[in-house]
Amino acid sequence: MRNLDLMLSLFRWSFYGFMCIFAVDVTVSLFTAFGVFDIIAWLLIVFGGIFAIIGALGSLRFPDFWSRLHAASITDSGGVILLLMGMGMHSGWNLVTFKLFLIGAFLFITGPTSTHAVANAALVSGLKPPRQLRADLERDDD
Amino acid sequence: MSKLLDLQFLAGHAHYLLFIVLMMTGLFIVVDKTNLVKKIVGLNIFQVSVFMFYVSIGKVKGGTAPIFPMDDKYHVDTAAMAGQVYSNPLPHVLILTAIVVGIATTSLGLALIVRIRESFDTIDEEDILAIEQDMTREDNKKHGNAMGGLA
Amino acid sequence: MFETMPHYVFLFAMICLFIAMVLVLIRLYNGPTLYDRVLSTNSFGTHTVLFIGILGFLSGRPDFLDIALLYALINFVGTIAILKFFRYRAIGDALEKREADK
Amino acid sequence: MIDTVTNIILLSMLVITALAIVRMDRLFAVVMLSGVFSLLSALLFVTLDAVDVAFTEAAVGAGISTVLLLSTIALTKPVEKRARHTALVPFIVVCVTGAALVYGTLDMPAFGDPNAPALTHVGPEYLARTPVDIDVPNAVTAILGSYRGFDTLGEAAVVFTAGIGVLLLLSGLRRRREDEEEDQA
Repeated sequence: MRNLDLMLSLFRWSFYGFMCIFAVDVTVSLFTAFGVFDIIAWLLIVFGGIFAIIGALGSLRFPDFWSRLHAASITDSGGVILLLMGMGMHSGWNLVTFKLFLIGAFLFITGPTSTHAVANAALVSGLKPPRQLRADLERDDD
Repeated sequence: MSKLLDLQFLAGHAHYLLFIVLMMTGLFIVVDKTNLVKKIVGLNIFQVSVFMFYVSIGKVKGGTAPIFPMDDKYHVDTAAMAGQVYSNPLPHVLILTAIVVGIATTSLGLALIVRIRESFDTIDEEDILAIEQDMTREDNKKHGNAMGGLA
Repeated sequence: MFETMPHYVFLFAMICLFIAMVLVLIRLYNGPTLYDRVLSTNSFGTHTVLFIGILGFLSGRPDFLDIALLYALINFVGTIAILKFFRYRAIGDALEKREADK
Repeated sequence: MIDTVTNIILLSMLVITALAIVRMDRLFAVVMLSGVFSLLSALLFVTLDAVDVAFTEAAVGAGISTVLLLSTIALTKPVEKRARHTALVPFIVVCVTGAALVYGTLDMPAFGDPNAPALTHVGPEYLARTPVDIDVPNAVTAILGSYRGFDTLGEAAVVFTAGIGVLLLLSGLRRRREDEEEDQA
């Protein structure tokens, strides 16, 4: 039995080591085939896509309007910034980067403004925050 | 009909089928729903699907948008155009005109709806029909004898 | 294998945006309050802007980012118009006077 | 391949949005869904290489159309009434029309076929002559402004007529409403 355990752990650790070597190999070949900036750009784009999904999932699954507001802001901040930065780094310095910067600046101004407008309108119209949140807010006031 | 079972054929015509489904959804809204604002929305859906059908005729496989590259002196660079395939720009032009005309007719229809609501106090087609029938009956009662019992 | 790597990256981002758009659409359809719907419309517009950018890079002609810029603008204007409508029940000043009289 | 899959997914999302519009009876939500519908259709125009059309559709469909519909709802009632008739007859009408249209598309060339009749006569001519004649990078602008300038003139006439019609229909609205309120008071 002990021999079997030993063999299994040996097998497992050799598997881990092999995976590590494979990962290092892939990384090195990626870095030799492409520049550092390309790889950073791809990472940014991939993470931007993941952030977009997280934001959408949150705005679908969260229980009430105020927490959905919070989830939607993840797409507006993380998703937009990461994706636009990734696309800009991928294209290099040219007119496209300038346009991307313009889009980013515009979304940076209008995104929070429109989210604030939605939240303000909801609060004014009488959509109350949930009880726990309200209790926290009142405690902060004291 | 056996053509529809051919996979190759279906892949080439799937766009058209979906355009038709979309168009029929718009038509269903126009025919079935009684609210006039919703009818206008249905009309818009119908219209947009026709536009998409028309634009899809001008699409060439492997082509790009008909915007030519420019050289340093801001003239069209005919040398760089050589190997490039461009989609047909003519449907785009016609549809551009059609979209603007479409929004004009939509706004006219919405203005008509506002007036209808002012006169009948409802924007539901069946209610308007009932009110009009009542009005006709009233007219018959008032002027029926004067018209010789014909009206 | 790595020659088409940017292609796969953009494809991944596009699929992510597709899924996110579908989720936001579901929230738009069955959002209980109107503000949920406004929020998801706004969010959908942001996704559309990003999607056009990705699409341009994927098809190899990233010159069409002007459209994305226009979308961002229209999205903002639309959201503000809708909220102004909820606030005052009218876009122009046609009914504000009547509302104020009541 | 990717183009086709993207198109099909976008079209399916459009169909889903349209079906949601059919089922929804709150008109605010219908207006917002129609705004999303035109955003999606503009995306589809981008993938169909019609960049200028996408531009116009986004500005007109998602911007002006939404505002017009909202202001109409502000002047009328926001909730749709349930229809009293059955949906069977409209459904049959729609199915028959759809079947006829599908029968019509069977003879069409496949999507994107470069040998299609629509792509072999006038379009290549325009594409070849635009750089020489007009020297504008955007072929759509060149055709719209120059080769087919009278079309644009006719469009302007139509829009002018529609504007006059809207003004005539809505001109006395506030005056009449004030008269009504005075009568009631």
